[in-house]
Amino acid sequence: MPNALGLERTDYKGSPSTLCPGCGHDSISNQIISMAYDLNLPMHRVIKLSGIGCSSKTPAYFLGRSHAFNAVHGRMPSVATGATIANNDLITIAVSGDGDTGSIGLGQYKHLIRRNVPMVYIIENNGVYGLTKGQFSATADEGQKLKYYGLNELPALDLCLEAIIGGATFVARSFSGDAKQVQTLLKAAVSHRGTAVLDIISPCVTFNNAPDSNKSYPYGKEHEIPLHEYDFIPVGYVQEREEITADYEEGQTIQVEMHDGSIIRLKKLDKGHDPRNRHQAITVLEEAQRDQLFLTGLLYYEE
Amino acid sequence: MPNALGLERTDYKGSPSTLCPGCGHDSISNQIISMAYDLNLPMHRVIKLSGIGCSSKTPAYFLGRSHAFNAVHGRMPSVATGATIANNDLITIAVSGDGDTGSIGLGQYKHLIRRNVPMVYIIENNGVYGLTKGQFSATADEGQKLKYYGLNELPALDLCLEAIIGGATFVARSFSGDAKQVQTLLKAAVSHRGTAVLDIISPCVTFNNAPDSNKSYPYGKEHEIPLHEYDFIPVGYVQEREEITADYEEGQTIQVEMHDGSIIRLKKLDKGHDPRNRHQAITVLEEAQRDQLFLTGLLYYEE
Amino acid sequence: MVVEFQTNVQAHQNGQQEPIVNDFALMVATKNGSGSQTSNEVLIRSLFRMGIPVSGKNLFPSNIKGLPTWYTIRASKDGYIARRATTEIAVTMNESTAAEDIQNLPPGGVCIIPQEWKWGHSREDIVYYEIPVKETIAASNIPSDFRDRIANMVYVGVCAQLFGIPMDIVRQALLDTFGGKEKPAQMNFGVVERAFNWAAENLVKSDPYRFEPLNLTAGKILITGNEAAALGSLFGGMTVAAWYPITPSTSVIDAVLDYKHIRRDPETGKETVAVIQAEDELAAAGMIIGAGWAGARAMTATSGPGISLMAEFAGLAYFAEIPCVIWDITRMGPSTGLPTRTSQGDLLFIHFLSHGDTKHVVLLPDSVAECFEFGWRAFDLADQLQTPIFVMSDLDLGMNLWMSEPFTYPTEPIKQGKTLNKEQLEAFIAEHGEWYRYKDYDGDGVAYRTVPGTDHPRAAYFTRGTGHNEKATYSERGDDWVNNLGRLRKKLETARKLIPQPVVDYDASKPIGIISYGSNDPAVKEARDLLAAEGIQTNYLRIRALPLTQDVIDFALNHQRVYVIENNFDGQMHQILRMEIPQDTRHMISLALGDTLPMTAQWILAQITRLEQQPVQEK
Amino acid sequence: MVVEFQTNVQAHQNGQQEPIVNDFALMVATKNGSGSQTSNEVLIRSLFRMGIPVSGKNLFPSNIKGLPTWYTIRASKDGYIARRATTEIAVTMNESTAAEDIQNLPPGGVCIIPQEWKWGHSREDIVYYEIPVKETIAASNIPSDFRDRIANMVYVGVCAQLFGIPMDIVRQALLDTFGGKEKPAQMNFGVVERAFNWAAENLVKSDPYRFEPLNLTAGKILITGNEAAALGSLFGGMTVAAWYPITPSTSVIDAVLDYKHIRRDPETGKETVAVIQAEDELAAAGMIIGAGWAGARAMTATSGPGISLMAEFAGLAYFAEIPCVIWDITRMGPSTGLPTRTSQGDLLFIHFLSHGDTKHVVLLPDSVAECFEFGWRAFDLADQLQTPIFVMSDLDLGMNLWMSEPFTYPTEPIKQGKTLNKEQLEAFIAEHGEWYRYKDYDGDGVAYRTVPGTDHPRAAYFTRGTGHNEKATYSERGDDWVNNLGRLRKKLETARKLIPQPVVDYDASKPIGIISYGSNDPAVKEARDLLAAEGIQTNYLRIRALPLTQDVIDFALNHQRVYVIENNFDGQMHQILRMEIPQDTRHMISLALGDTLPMTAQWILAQITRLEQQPVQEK
Ligand SMILES: Cc1ncc(C[n+]2csc(CCOP(=O)(O)OP(=O)(O)O)c2C)c(N)n1
Ligand SMILES: Cc1ncc(C[n+]2csc(CCOP(=O)(O)OP(=O)(O)O)c2C)c(N)n1
Ligand code: SF4
Ligand code: SF4
Ligand SMILES: [Mg+2]
Ligand SMILES: [Mg+2]
Repeated sequence: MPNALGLERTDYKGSPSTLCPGCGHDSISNQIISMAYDLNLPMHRVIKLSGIGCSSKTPAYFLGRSHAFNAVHGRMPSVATGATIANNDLITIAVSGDGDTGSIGLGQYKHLIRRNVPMVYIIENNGVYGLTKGQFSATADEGQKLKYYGLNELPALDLCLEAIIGGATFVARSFSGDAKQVQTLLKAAVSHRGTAVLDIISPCVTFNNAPDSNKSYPYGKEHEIPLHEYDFIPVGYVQEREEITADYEEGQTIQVEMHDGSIIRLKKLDKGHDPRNRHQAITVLEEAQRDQLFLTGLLYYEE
Repeated sequence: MPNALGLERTDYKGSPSTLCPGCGHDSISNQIISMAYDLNLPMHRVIKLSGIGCSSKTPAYFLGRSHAFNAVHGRMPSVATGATIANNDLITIAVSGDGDTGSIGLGQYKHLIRRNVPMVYIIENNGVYGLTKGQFSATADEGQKLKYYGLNELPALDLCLEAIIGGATFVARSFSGDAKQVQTLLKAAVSHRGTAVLDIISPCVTFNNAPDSNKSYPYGKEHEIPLHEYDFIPVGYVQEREEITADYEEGQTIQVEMHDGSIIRLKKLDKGHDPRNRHQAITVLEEAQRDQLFLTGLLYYEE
Repeated sequence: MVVEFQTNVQAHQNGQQEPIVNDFALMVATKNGSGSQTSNEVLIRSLFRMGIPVSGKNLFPSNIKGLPTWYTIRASKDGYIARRATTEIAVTMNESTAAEDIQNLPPGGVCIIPQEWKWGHSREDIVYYEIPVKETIAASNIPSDFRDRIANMVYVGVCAQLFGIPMDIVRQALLDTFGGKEKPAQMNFGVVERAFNWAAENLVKSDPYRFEPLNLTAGKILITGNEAAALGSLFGGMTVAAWYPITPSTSVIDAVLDYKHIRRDPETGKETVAVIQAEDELAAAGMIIGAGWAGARAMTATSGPGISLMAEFAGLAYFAEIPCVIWDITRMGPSTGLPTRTSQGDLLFIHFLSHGDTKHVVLLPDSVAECFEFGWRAFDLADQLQTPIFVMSDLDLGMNLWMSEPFTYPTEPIKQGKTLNKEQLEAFIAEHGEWYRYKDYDGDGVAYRTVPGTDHPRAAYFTRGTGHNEKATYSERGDDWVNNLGRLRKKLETARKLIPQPVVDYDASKPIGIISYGSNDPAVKEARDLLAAEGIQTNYLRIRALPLTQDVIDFALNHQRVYVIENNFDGQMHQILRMEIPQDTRHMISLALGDTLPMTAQWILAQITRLEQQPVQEK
Repeated sequence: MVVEFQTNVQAHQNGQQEPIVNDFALMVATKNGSGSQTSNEVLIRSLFRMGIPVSGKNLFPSNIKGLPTWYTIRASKDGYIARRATTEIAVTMNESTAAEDIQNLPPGGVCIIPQEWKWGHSREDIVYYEIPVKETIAASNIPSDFRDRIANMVYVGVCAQLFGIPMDIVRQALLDTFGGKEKPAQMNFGVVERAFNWAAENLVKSDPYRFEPLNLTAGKILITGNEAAALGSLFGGMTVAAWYPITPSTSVIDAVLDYKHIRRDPETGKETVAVIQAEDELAAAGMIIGAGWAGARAMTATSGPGISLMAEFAGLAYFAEIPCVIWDITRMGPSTGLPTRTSQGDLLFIHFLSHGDTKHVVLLPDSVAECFEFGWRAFDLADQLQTPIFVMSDLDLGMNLWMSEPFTYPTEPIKQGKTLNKEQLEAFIAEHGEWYRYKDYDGDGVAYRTVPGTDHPRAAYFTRGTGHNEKATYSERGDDWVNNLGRLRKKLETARKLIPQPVVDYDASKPIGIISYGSNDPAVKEARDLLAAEGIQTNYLRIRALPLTQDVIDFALNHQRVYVIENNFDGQMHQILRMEIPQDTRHMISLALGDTLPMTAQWILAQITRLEQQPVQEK
């Protein structure tokens, strides 16, 4: 069914994804497509910018009729700033990864937020460097283990907390598998006049593989044991995976099992949370950090 | 009187300062000298590192018998990290400025803190770029005006808050003119096993000159008026200034007049504040931000 | 040098005082932070108003207050404005350097020094004038706050008296300096006059140096290269400037801030120029690349360390073919080096900036006039070539005051290059049945681009720093890669035609050629006259841009001997010339100064006469 | 190529099947993420165990799963291990590239392809073998989870049968590949054997290609250049490695992590090597500079984009004279370029890395053996010269498996250079009455340093990137600056003596010289044999380091014609040679490939034969 601009949803697609089947990033691209279609975004006024990484490849996979700029690793915020200031008629969608934003890009991320340049800034957060085959990023959980790189002894950066402290005016968190919530937040973000940060937990089905993760799921472990002694992974082998989805209610806390059997816990904010209260936003994020769970929803905004 | 190592206080000096008379940075160098002398620090085990800036010049002005490294602008944290890890027998004193740490260096600052590499990290914070003649840095107060560069419309970064959120294990703030407090905090910092952040407000007597600052002090303004019409400053002229000092009690809030008549407000933490309570530290810093005053003292630490 | 001072020396030796008029240099030694720059500017502006060709060089420390500063003012009836190694007159206001300053005076020199120092007359062969700085200030009843900052006006008055600058001229110059503000001008003038009169009553003129009115500066302007660059950029239609402060480039952006109002929208009165202070140079580069990609004319100004930090982004802009302009106001490197000393040491690095096979266009202005011209021309070239354009000025050109003909404003309309708007795109597709972002339709290596916001369903394309084919889609195919790099090379050939061509003064009869570039020009010109006086006739080619053009290579080959004169340590242009000339270049000799100071005619003269005397061998 | 395939082609054309033994190449086309690398490694290791000289090239995409990947295995009884452009045998397991893969087969070639595709026999002049991949897997009863990842073992079995690899050898190779783990090896072997037997029963061998045991690999090892570099660094006493992940350098640090246990403290058993994953390349560079300054042997490994980001720090290390080692495993640039394609495109940029007058030492290993040797030697040079040492390897050398003689471990003790400990400093001061950090006591441009922690009241000095005098105190004096840069230049002359000297094969009677470096070596050697067969005799000089040494220049001048062979687009070494040679170099021709793939003998052969036929002109 064509939208107000007479465009079909398929018109908002990009070229076929080359990411791993089941990668959370692809789900996000799909939600961007739906958002743009629903909101009747004129594609010629949209610009897509990204850094380098699997996540940063995704602008090729949505809004094929919008200009795109796949810049350099970790420094996209400055490029997006320049483009947005050059022509304030444009709608800027910036896509990055946790390595791109939290490791190499942390400085530019913080300064972008400080300038509050109008754009939707999406972090496709999987806690690893996907494209370089699974090193820890700055958002990897403390104590997490990876097959190859072993134990992560550093605390995880919370990019939402970083944003709020840094003066952000729109900060939300979601999970790639939660289509409904990602949708809603994307729509809110596009209409925000300032930098809108969306930190979306987006599992890497290939490298977030920690069979002996200290957070791993009992059942998951057991049903692996029998084959354990046989277990082998050919060099560079990537297993076909199903996308991980999660549909849950406001206020609810759920456990989502990752492909390696480890789990993450998500809690959806409810009416009780006032997103205009900066202090409250900071407080709940801190608590969530302590309880090792991810709070999802609109954490903070300022008109 | 020689200390336990048989060294006089003068042995802990460096070469004469080339900073502007009255510059807050020089007061800090003096406190570092006293601290090292009091604690009988063996100078051959101390290394001094800095970036680029007036503040970053100061390692030349204290502990002349310690190896020093005046590195590049904003990237000293990585150099200090490498040196400290190379030889964990060393006592690392890192000196930086607000531009060096908060603008160009923000990324490295945050990652240094995340790694918690053992060192005393001093920020000599004057809210401007002194050495390049007075542009705003990322810690300049929102709404502040400077003679040449006009109005600052961006929010000030609070480098203490940034540190705590980023996982710092020792965070304190002081004022360069408060010899006693700077002393005490320096001594605590040196004995901390991890990154000890000291954000010291250190007025730039030359470029923090905002005669029509929106925070300026009534009296200050008035007594300037008569000469106003004559007022001229020859290119590059720098007036001789007295160092600004401040001696006040725990719990007390004072107003300190800057040379240009503008004022800043300092509040000294008292027993009521539990520095081991991360949440409380964040909360009080937020409130202080709202009330436009600087909280001084040991804000947070973690054994 | 010998050559040059004979006259004075003789004059002195045979005691007779035949006057030396409008052809000497005066040096003021102070501590920085004392505000002496204002007094020195008053002196320069006074001479300029007297119609005497003049130039000033400020030698200041990388520090805010208390370290030695020297300001040299050269008056030259012959219109030479290059730095001169030696100055006949020293105003020594800095006790810590006085000894050395006096030592450096030539025989017959003059030393103006504060009475209160009670400085001994260590030299027989110079003239001393002791002046009462403190007294004069104390005597002139001005508010205490202002005494210190006005002290330097004393030597202005004394110099005016001794060397003949009329008081009304100084008064005018003061007003120029204080932007017409009467009150401060008045206050300062009071001190100048008092000193002037004191000198008249108390000093016996016993030196030969004199200023006399000429009319050689009529219609000319005094301006710094950085201001000229800013003005040129604004006239070039710049709408975005992103920067990070760094000496000696900061004043480029300061000037943009000062002048950007000239670009206000006539209707709305709104600002059209955005100036963003970035968090560092990586960000500044990223911002202008983003802006250039979005269709704006964007510029940044920086210096060596900033260029190093921009390396990765420079490669992106080169490979993704994004127009933008990067000014490098060079200072002395490597590393932080000497932030307040001049050099041309970034040339080689800029030309090949970034990893992989890259080669950039670099413009090399020689004067404030060319700083202005290249200011706007750089944007045209950036758009025409769809690539970052580097402009390499330096501290000497950028921060010192230079005399110049008024600037000629761009007459041609802005050259947008091959940027297709909606209609043009429509027409293009109609004609070619297609539009591929990176296809070389015209055989000049330059493809057609669109900018975001173009309301056409086929206007969009994907910009990337990764390998791509003509359609701008990602490709790992070797043939696509080679095809693309081949086109970029072709584009560089196109650049050779579009960039400013060398300025050549050639006469087949002369066996010796000089090649130079940038701010060395005044010194080279003066040196050529001095050489001619020595009977050494020279041709001269001034390179105005990289990549090198055939003319340069021909010039280098068409001489028995060629001297490549530049102000860096490694002779970087000489190396680039070697790279591009396969023939024997043993006759092409590198004269690389790189001693932290601006080039002088005396140095060139000394080098070339030496080498022309002895049989030439490889330097 | 013509040359090389005549035999096969003839063989095919006159229908007679004279066997081709141990002298052909096999290519496996799959999608990445399918795990085929393991199967290919099994094939390579099998041939290696058969004693057949073998080399493998992995052509993989910058992607994790689903894009085309090609793996070529070349067997050469003559011991040639360079890449070969054409492969006689194609195992086409990727339907999306099958058509092109088959197209690229030479006449007489072989195509092994899955039955289930029902692929038509588009070509008459090649042999098709259709194999039942799915069936074979289905038949072998293994847990469903494992079927997919084991599928590639089918073509291993078929190839073993067709080309004659004994099963027990494959079994061994499987164990090698799985690090001795019986169970997985067993499971995989089941599939291989089944495919092997199926082929015996169902395929009629109708191609001439055969592997036969030789004993040319006895005592040799198979290893990647990046592993060799890591091992070399550990043997060189590296204690700090700081890095940021980037293809193709990541596996250098991966190998450091794998092997660093060999450096455990014998007593305490504690790790002595710290590996820090930095937040980016700027930080990685800063960390090794800090570590080097503090007395550690510190290294980082990166690729093009990382080198660009390290530019400012490289200048600091150069100017402050701090030892450290930077490996650049080059990939195809400019910009992000092609992260998984090889090139030698960073050479020029590294040599002059950072603004100002800088020139760096660059080592150029040609083999895994030299990766190991330069791994430790780089640290000696860094300490001896007190400067950053760059080592430029590339993706081909770094990430592919290479056959090599076992490494010869450093016999000489570590060279600390002029680093004074407490006692030595005492003695030094006793002898000279002073110690100045940057004074050239020995006339070789290298001064004496101390490291933090030296318990001596006079050991400390101030390290800075700003101008300094011999005493390491800040100085803005021109003479101090010139003096310091003069010493650094002298140091570069000292470097010319200490760095690895070129490897030369020279015979005055031969008029043609070849100059090359790095991973081109195998292709050059093979090409020289092919050229000789064509009657073109060549000399060969392999540059092993920059700055260039006199031998190189002499070699370049002592030939009628010199070909400079390298794998970048602009002929960067050719440009550097031009810079350093003032004489006529029109006889020195640049052969720059830069087509994203490793150098081949065929390309060199084609270029040189072509150019030797036609009258030579400037390329
Ligand atoms: C300057 C630079 N350094 C390193 C790299 C290599 N690199 C490419 S992507 C990447 C990390 C990507 O991680 P993230 O941003 O989390 O994206 P993901 O792949 O996980 O979605 C790295 C280190 C690069 N491209 N450029
Ligand atoms: C890469 C680089 N960019 C810019 C500069 C110029 N620069 C020197 S110091 C400085 C700012 C210093 O400010 P701050 O750190 O606050 O120190 P302060 O002088 O105020 O004490 C700048 C921008 C530089 N040295 N290096
Ligand atoms: S590697 Fe991970 S992040 Fe990258 S595409 Fe695959 S699943 Fe996604
Ligand atoms: S400029 Fe400011 S910061 Fe620098 S020395 Fe002077 S007072 Fe201190
Ligand atoms: Mg990631
Ligand atoms: Mg500051």
